[in-house]
Amino acid sequence: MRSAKIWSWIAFAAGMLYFFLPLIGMFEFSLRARRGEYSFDAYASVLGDPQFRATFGYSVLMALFTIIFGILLVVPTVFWVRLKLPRWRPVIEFITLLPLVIPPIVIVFGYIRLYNTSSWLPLTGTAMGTNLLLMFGYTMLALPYMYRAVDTGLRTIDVQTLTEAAQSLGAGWITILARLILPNVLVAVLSGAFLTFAIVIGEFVLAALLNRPAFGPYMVWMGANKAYEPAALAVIAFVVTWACMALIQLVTRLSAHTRAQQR
Amino acid sequence: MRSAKIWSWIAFAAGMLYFFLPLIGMFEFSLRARRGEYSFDAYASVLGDPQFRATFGYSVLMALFTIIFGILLVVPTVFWVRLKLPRWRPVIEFITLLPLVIPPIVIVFGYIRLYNTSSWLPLTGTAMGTNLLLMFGYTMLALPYMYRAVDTGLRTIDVQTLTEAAQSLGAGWITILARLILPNVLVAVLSGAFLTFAIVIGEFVLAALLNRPAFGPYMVWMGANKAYEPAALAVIAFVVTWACMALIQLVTRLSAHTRAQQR
Amino acid sequence: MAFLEIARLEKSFGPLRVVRDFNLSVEQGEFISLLGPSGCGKTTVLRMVAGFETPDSGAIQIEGRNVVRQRPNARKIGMVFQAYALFPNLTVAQNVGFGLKVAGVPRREAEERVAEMLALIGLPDLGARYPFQLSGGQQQRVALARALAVRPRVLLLDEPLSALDAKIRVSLRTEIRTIQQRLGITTIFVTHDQEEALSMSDRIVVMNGGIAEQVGTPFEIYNQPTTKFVANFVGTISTLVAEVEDPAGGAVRVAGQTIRLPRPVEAPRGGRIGLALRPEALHLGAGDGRDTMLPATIADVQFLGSVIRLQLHTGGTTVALDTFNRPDMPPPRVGEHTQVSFAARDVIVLDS
Amino acid sequence: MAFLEIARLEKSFGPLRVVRDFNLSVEQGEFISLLGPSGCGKTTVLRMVAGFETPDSGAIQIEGRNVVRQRPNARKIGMVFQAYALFPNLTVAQNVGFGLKVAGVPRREAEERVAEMLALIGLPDLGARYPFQLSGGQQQRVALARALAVRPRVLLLDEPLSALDAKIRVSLRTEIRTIQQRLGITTIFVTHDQEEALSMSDRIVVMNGGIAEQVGTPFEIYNQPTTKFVANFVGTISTLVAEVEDPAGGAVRVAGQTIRLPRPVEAPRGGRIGLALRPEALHLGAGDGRDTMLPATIADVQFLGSVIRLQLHTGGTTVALDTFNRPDMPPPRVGEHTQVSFAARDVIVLDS
Repeated sequence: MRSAKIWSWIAFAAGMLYFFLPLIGMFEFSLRARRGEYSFDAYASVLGDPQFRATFGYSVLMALFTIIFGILLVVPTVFWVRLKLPRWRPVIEFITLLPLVIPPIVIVFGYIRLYNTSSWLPLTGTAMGTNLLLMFGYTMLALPYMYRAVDTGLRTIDVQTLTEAAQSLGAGWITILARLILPNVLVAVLSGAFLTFAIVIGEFVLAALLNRPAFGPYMVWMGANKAYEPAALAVIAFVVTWACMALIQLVTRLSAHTRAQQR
Repeated sequence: MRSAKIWSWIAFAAGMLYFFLPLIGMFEFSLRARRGEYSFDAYASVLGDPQFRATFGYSVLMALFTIIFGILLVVPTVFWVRLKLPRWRPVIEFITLLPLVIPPIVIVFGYIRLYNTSSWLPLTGTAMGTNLLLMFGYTMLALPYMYRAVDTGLRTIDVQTLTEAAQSLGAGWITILARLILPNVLVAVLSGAFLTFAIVIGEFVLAALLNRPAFGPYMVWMGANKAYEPAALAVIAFVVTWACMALIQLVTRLSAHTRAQQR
Repeated sequence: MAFLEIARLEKSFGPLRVVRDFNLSVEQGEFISLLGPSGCGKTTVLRMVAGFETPDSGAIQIEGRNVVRQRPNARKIGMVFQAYALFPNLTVAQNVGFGLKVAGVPRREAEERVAEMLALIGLPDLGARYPFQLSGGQQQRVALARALAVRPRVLLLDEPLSALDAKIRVSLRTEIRTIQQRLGITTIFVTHDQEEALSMSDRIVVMNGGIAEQVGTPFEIYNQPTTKFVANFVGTISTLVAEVEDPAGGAVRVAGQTIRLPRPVEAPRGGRIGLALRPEALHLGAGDGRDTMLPATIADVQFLGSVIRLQLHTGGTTVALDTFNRPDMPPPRVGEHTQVSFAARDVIVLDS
Repeated sequence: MAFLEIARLEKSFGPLRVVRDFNLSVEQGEFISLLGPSGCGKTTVLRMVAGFETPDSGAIQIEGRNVVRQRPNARKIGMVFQAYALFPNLTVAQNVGFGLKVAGVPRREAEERVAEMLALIGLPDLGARYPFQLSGGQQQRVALARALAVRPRVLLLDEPLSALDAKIRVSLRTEIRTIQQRLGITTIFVTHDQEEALSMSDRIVVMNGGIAEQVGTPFEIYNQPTTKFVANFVGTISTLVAEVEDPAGGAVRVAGQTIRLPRPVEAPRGGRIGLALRPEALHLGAGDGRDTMLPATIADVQFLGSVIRLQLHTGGTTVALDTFNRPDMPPPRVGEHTQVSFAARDVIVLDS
């Protein structure tokens, strides 16, 4: 056991280095905007850039819409599949995995092709329509994570028996969904939402090819044209996602009944 | 049950439309290179492009290296964590999720910053070094999928008891890993490898910013500069990934002992 | 008409006829067990009563009203599941009060009822706990309280003890039976464990292949099984092969001895029939009123605690014999020669 | 020196002392059960013998050699697990042959041994199946064959029957015991089920809180328990409270009657002691050599099959009484007044 512990620490340290060395290097670099001393000039420059605020705000908004749409799509589907169509689970799971194997580029080309200004549904003709298209694309990219998160969440409870128990106590579908299913997958939904958020914030290809003012293209543009600001930007993006993750951990800890599942 | 079946078909059809409409549209478009009739001219043009062959070959090679590196990294780690450090599982799982929340852009900036020509380890100075860096980056991007796949694979067997049973029968570590653990996670490893392959083939940001001749940047460049070829390219990429997936399904079906787990 | 009346119930899953022509009348306050091996259709009958399955044909009448078309949440039937099925996000008190809240019972009244129920199951202080903080036995008692809190007309128990440890299983079955009798609630209990069915029930329905093979009190089922399946599934039997000497007079011959059975035998003279004997009907050595005695050799000794089960070679076969442990007399040894006796009235004659 | 000798074994997990000063000598070919509630340390002892845990101190000697520092795969000890632990990617025959292959046994010899083992467990035709195609009982028999194929010096069984259904559990325990006796293999069996321990073992070690409370044959453990824990954990006891009349003469008074125990009592005159009685020691009405008779009321009747267990109110408490089922006499009813008798020699006197 002793040696196992030492090895685990070494492995842990190696993992940390693997992930954090680039971050630390970047953070150090981002502080060097002023010659000869460390300063937050790069951060001030980034945060002061109206383009930053515009693109970041746009991406956050898109992320929120994507999350809401994703939850509405995924939670009832997963519940219904588990309850009534358990045999279909492999098929549904396969479908939700497709976005991982269809490169985003393919999706975008398909969208542009289908919904261009000369098509039957000219979504790309208006900014609103393109936003909608972008949201569909994001939902698709996030689907595997959202589905898996909710599915894993529902796996920890015996959906069928709990539903039947509630029914025999007189509860209808709405009561069952609201008082039993949702509270039990809340943490899972949050973690799915968080992953969605991270994906949308960092996504480049969809936004760039649909030509929307999102944060991903802005980051790439900065990377190509500035010296210290990209590093500051990356650190900011990392801190934001990290904060989200901590928030989820907190929520998980606070909900007493999930503690059993964590052991 | 009747109505449930009908609904499931409708849901299935909607899912199919959601995913396949863009593909079909694109496929139709890719055939229109010759005016007035359908032809495979665009495909011929793409497949005949030496740049296509060079970038695709490069990306396939990178994918293979990434897969091998990933398997060597992940399988023993997961086995050891399950066997000796079950308490560390949440931590390790958390670490493997990090790549999902650190945008690839951040990783690239970090790498460029750390390993540039004036640093202590000037990897970006040579093509080989940059390739190595790119592979590390790909491994990182693929880590969540690879880890989850292998972890899920090992979850279907009782690692500790099986290991102890084998030990009591006189087996050492190498026998246990080679004759028990690997055969039982083979399908999982393959599916992780496949996801890695799909990610590497479609990846844009890392390859573009490290300035390597990979397939993702080539696709984007084609998308920006040609009309019909990008569609053909997307269809080809899709077919390749799809073929991989079918292959995995086949392997899964063929291994008799995994049938039980599928039921 | 009985309180709960099931008539000509039929149910198939695909080509498989799971329940066939099932009929049962349950009186108010009765405790009925459905006993049978897995796949015999007992759980499907229960789920049709609960409303989770719809019968292909037949009627289920509660208090004279057919409930077959009623939705499960309108039937006022309490159910306890093998897997406890407590709501993990609710405390024990919230679990027990769930049905009351759904039914719109005023808060104060609901709280009183919850407290009453928790007292009934002997866990008055655990209301604030979450299910995962309870042992399996406690969880199943909470599930029982939850089902009873809404005062259902019928209580359905679906193998509620199968997931529990041996000791808790035994103590909880006494507890469930006591609560059922105190409340006088009509109960249907599904189990594959014959000891549970025998010890808890007013009547037992032994099911096999979707059919009710025999309905009767535990005493009847055990001592007068009407089919070979029932005799074998409930309790242990040993079968001696006998040659019929006088069918009308009930005289048969085993190992050179003539036994006069208390009733005629339905087989021709010279035919062979099986004489089934329960292990407690056999006695080591001579016994009061045990008129038949056969030489035997001890083949196996199993010390089970209060009972010692012996396997003996006799009359060309192996029979099981139960005898009580006696602290002053160690059990016999394997290979010893002895004699077994039994009374003709204890013989169960099984039709081929 | 015994074949397997465990001496002064100690093991702690963090602050928890799981096994304390554990000593045991096992003769070659003996079947020893470690019996106790969960957390009593029985599994830890087994795992230390197997080599999966390292003792903090103490020795484990097999054939005179201390194996504590030996790695598990060098100990030549067979083990069967509760969870079967068959290798899912190998066929039954490959599973059974695994240890032989690892040991480098020539192929032909290994195949013969595998066939022999499959015949031994009664599954000669299932060699080509995969584990998932077998029932739980079959899987556990294959696990047994796999452990025995390498001809281990000691066989360890870690609750091998807990995951199985009641009927299969009973039949498999006979089968395991038969195979063990045929091969004459030294066996340690861990269980929390007293019936399993009583019916299978040559000797039982009753464990509690990491300590071996009593070691003895099933008959000794059941009839002469030395501690209150053993008396309660193994079998059922009822306790009558008695007042001591004559400590030296063993005379005590229960419900107005004087009982003369066969040995002196270690309590002052006028003090109170508990008289423990097994349910089979009590008899309804008068009985041969049962010198004490008390009036009683029937409180509960449990028909268990061959045995009917009654709970009776008598002497200010409730006692359990076992009687055999008799087809010609239905069990008594709750509320009936009757008498119970018992013999003074059957009383177990428990020190406080």
